[in-house]
Amino acid sequence: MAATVGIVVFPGSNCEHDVAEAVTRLGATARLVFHKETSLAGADAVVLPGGFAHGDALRPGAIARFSPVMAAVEAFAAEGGPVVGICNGFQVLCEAGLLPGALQKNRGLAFLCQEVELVTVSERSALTADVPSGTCLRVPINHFEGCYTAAPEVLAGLHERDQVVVRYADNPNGSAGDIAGVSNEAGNVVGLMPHPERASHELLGSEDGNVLLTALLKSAGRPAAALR
Amino acid sequence: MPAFEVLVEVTLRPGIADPQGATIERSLPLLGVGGVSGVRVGKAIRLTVEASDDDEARRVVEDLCARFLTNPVIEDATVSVAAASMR
Amino acid sequence: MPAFEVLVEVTLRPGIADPQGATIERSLPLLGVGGVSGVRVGKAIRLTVEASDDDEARRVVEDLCARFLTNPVIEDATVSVAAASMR
Amino acid sequence: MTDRPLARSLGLTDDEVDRIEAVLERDPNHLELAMFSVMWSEHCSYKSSSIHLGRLPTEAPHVLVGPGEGAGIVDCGGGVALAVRIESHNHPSAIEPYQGAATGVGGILRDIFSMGARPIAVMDPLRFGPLDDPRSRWIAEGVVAGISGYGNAVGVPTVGGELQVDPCYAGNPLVNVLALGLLPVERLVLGRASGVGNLAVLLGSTTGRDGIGGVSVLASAGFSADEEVEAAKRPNVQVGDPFEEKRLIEACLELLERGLAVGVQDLGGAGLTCATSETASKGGAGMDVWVAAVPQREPGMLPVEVMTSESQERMLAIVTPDDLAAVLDLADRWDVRATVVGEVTGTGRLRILDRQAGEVLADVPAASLEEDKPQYARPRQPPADRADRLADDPARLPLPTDCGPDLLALLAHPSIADTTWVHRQYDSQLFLNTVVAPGADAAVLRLKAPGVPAADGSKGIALTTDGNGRWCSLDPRQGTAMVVVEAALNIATAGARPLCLVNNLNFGNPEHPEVMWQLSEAIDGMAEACLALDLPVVGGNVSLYNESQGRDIDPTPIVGVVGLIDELDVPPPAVELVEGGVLVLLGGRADRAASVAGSLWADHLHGHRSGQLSPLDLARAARLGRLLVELVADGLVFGAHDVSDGGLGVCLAELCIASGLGARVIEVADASTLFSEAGGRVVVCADGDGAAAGIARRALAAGVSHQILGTVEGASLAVEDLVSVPVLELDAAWRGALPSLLR
Ligand SMILES: Nc1ncnc2c1ncn2[C@@H]1O[C@H](COP(=O)(O)OP(=O)(O)O)[C@@H](O)[C@H]1O
Ligand SMILES: [Mg+2]
Repeated sequence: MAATVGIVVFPGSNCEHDVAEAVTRLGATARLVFHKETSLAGADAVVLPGGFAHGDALRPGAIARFSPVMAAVEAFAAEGGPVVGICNGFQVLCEAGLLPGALQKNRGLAFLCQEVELVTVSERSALTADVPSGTCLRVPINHFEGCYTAAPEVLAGLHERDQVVVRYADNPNGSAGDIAGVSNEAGNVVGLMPHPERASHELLGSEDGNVLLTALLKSAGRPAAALR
Repeated sequence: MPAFEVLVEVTLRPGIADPQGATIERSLPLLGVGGVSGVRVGKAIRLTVEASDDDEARRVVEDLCARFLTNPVIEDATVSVAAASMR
Repeated sequence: MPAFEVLVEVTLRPGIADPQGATIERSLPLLGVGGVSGVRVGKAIRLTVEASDDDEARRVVEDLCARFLTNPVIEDATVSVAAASMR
Repeated sequence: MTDRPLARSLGLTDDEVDRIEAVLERDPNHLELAMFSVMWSEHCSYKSSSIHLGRLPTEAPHVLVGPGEGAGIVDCGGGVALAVRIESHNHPSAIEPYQGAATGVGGILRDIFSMGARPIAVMDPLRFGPLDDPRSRWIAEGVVAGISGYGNAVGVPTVGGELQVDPCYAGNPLVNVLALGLLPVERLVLGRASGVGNLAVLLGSTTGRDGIGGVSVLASAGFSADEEVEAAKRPNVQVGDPFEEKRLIEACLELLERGLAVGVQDLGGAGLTCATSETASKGGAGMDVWVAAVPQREPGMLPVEVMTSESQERMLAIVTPDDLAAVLDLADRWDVRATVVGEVTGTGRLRILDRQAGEVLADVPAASLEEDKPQYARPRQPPADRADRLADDPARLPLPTDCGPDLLALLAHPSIADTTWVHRQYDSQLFLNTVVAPGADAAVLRLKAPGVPAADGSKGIALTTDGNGRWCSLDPRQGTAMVVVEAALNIATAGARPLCLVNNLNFGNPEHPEVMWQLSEAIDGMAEACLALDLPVVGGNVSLYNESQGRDIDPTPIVGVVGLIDELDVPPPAVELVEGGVLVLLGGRADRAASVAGSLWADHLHGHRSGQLSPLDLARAARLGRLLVELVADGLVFGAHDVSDGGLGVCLAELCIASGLGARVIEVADASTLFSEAGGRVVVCADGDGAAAGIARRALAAGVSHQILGTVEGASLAVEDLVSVPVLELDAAWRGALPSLLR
């Protein structure tokens, strides 16, 4: 059975169709879930896509975390279901407290749309399960507020508990510890600033994002314990 | 119910880098401005709150700050209840 | 020379739309918050100025506001000289 | 008696007031005067240009909608059509660069989705004053940030543009924006109000005092030196809200997809007045508008303010009473405000009432605002110094023996230098369509969009914008033709067949006869080139009064050209060289001396802006375009770049820089030829001698002059007797320029 990926659409989200296209190409079924819904209706994995939910008013993710659908996302995550926040989705997950840390403005104070080189760190997160650590991937970033920030003790804990999922080979935005993506302790909730769906077709210059999306589809429906 | 004008100043917590402040500070010499330092950029949010008194207005806004107006990982807030006006 | 702590509140001029404030205001019911209106978002810039007295500190910062910190076409700035401390 | 001083303060001339009195057969009141003043403003009425625009060719079998609607629409085959339009936001951007540019993006997107098309790409041709001037820098940084801030957040990728710097734009920058969208052919809707009793539903933002009279006061007059006059214009600044616009896009597209609207019209310049009168008159109907029903941002707004406000992010939908409930529901789902503000009548009159069935505040024939507008055949006259300028040939300029330093200086000129600083601030990738991102001659996109059934998975489109005020100031007619040729060749190097052209005519004060002459010449040059190149003009915009302190800008027509790629299975050739490659110049020869008249070299390094442009052969350019498409389709081209600003020297340098490879070039006649900007030429890279010879044979057969220039080798660009510079040095000059100027 093909995995069903629920893609949450907040007002202002804009990468939902792109994620749907990329996972469909990998054999999954994509289902858009509107932010006013209260159920994920059978999704095996959930993606919070990029964009500007609620216009990023106040702070990216600050309003979206109060959307009706977020209770369902939290429950799904609590049961161990794979949840991935990409870019703005990462910001929403941090604001919602499902992931540690916060995302500040890029150190250069400019929006950055460019390809970066990522290095996978953890081998057990929903997005990197079975991907050998140290794998290099070329994937685009596209954000203004992607500078990962957390208190020193939180950062130390992330490294200790294998919660750093991907890091930048050449830090573009000032993120602490070159962190591009983190997971929760269980590894089933992952957030990352780069956009794997934008590296999903040879015409787009890189297909490396498919490595991550394929791992996500494999994690879909797996019991959470398997991620540990 | 009376309405209170409230100002919330959201600042970055001490120790959190402030690239905007740093950028402004770096450009000052170019503008021929000396003697200015410690530039920090935060938000000034103004709102009107209906409440029975100052204290309640402050409580409502402080609660809003904790839940919403700040991200406690990086920000602090100072609330000042500026003035009351009858509606 | 004494140093003065200065707070600059940058606000949108009256009549200029504030989409961010409006979006925040519209979202409040989602948080279960009522009785809050007139949300406007501006900047709070803090800086330390060396000057011989308050007045000079204020003058320096007001000049900075006009030339650099605001675009007077859409923004107003309110300068408050908060405190003096000896260096 | 009509209040003439009031009319004048609204920008109406006495003759125009006479005309209004004749149309109404009585004196207009204040509200009516204000409505006419915005509709008859230069910006909305094209009163100075429309008698000339008719000379542009606009027809072709695949053109579904030509100029005159929100956007031009062309058929791409397979049930998919493309909507394209270009607009300027020059004057607002000079006053508040961020918001001026942001609202420029917002405005043009509404033109696209009002026709039922999903916007999928934006391009931003920009012109600023020298960036070492703090004010120009402030404008440039603010404009780019505004495009980034709005475009990214609204969810439409910005896939290209231009950045050109010249002192003539210091007081009056140009901020043009092109937008492109896709739609299923059967969803095509036009902004029309028909069906008596249908309702006018205002969607989106509230109406505030922002931008009142923006088109008449701001966009239809130049900048004066008078501080007070300028200060009075300031309250007109509008603030964009991309989040509101994003919701409007989704709501309007769903509305049209579900067939719930009879017509949809954006509210742009002249606000409600324009939207209501245009929908009514195009639908052959009338309309009643109820002012009090319009949601207002501020208390105490006057009817005249409500009717002329240019508050952003608003649309007008014409809806049958039966569909109203469904429309309100749909709007609610997207958190879009929707309010019935009037109804379609059979009277042919646009009536403004204070409320439904209330007092009539204005009553004008709906069509009169558009159809009775003044048309001016303004005097035209070539500049007095024209003959002298043509005679002042740059051949007398000293030519360097070593062209290396000049080449480096040109590469570091902001009009040529690497624009990564600009376009990496733009989301250029959304929708997974961008096969060639900003940085190449043309952007290349896959032809697909959410909600638009893919006609055929492998089709693609190429698009580009081009303009060159320097060429056009020497010779507006040929300069404009050269610009069209450059744009057409840019898409041809991507293997795309020409589909259509849109243009934005940025000129100075039309009350100056020289400016009208430039405009008229430019239109003729564009018409000639479009005819030769098979490019129907499907839309455009005219921006006049680009002047500051009495000085007009150089004539700067900007064109956007869109082409179709039949099979986009592999990325088209980039600005690139391949190891072992051989360089072929197509469309001209470099072993014969060519003039530097109009070149950036003459201007930037010698302050020389005179002489006669090298002749342009339009028929040959058309043959070259067709040849390129064939060569690319046959897989013979491994890299390509057109010869433009900075001439062959810069073209070769950019090819070397992009690939990190050197080249050895022989037989370039002299320094003048190296920097000549003679039009209609492209350098291609073949993957070996044999392939290059093959290309040369095909060029000969196609009647395209050509020359094998040399080979890809070494780590320097070496042009025999003229240049020898390490590629790393070229690279540093080109890449370092903008980051050292801009923040
Ligand atoms: N303002 C801009 N926005 C986005 N892309 C830009 C901008 N300016 C230049 N570019 C990109 O940089 C590249 C070079 O631009 P330009 O030198 O004007 O090209 P050309 O002269 O070959 O048409 C193009 O791909 C263009 O799209
Ligand atoms: Mg080009």
